[in-house]
Amino acid sequence: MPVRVVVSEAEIDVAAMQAELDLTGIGGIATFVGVVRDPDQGRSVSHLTYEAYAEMAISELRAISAEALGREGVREVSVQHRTGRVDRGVASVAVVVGAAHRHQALDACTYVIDELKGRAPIWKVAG
Amino acid sequence: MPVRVVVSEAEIDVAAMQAELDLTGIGGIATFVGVVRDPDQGRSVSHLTYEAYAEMAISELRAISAEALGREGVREVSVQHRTGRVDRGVASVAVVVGAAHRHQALDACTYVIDELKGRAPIWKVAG
Amino acid sequence: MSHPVVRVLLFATMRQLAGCAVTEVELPLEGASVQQCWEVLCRRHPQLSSQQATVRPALNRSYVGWQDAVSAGDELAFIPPVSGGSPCP
Amino acid sequence: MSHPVVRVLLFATMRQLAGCAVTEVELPLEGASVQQCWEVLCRRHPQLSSQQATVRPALNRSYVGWQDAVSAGDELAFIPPVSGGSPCP
Repeated sequence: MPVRVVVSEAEIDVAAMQAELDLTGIGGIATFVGVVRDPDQGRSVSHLTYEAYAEMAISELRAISAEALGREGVREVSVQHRTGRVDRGVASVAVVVGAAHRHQALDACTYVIDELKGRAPIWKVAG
Repeated sequence: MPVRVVVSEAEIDVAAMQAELDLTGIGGIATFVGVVRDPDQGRSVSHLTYEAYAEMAISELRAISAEALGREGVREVSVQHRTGRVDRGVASVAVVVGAAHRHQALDACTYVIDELKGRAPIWKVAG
Repeated sequence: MSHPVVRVLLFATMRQLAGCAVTEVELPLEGASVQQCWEVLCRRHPQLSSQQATVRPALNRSYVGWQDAVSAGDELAFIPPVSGGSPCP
Repeated sequence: MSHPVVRVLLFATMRQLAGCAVTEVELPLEGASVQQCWEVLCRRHPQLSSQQATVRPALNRSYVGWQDAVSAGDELAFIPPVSGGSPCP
């Protein structure tokens, strides 16, 4: 199955996401991992808390992944986003894309994380 | 140390490369992994063999990494390339870049893999 | 005859302003617009009305327009500006 | 007095054509150019001469120009088109 989407409180295991790809015909795997940045604009950050409209977030992320799969050479897309408390230095989001060629993988990975940030109903909230 | 470069016969452990980053001030980690593609242009591929001018490849990759570190927001660069026999579906090269923001990480990762392919004295050879 | 009812989900700043995460809105008529549902919601939670310019309506988990029609049993949400992903602008 | 000598490293197609990975080249004079070293090398391995348009010279592990000067004890290489990274064009 070339698309996997998870929105959950569970820790993100990037190596497992990469290992799950079907590598048939794949020459490049691009991965983006977003981590809780500390310090941020000069201030210390202990954690962030994410809230999601989980059912819709999953549905939007599936749509975004399908759009990425429609691009030339793109074969596998896996997206995971955390909800709840995420400590500094820990991954809040990960996108893994497998494609025939390197620019296809890197460009599609950029597309998915950009669209996620624009469309997925997920919020950083106080607490 | 914000730059790590390895050119060796050893298997590439991408998770270890990511885990070694100093995450201070980092919001995004972009990773590119090149794997031996099978099938390739309709033909089955069992493995590729890489030869390197290792000392110069390390020196070029250090220079490329330093150029990437000179870009805004880029904090950490790690590059690893294998030599010798690499089986299909196995990583021959990996680039990991940590930066303050996502596009800085993704763009610098693209820069490093593109320059590596243009300048690093490493070859695919028969055998 | 009872009026048709839709479930309205409120997230993040919308939830905080309204003081609840889920509510029900009784429609003036079957096939009322998203806009009409918003107005009914704002009569009960007037503190939400200033948010209309920034929220995007979603019906049954897909973004829709303000003039789209709502049916009894639908799930409606007014999505405040999203901020998922890594903490980059 | 003996002539100055440089080590020449040959990789990939260059190694295969020359049949050796390392050789030494005796320079006509101290401060001879990379180009002159190439010519000496090609006198010993004529099958290499057709490769000049595709190789890039490297002196002591850095790319240099054909007119750069070479000194005794230098490490010289003629780098055929590289093909590292993933198997993409």
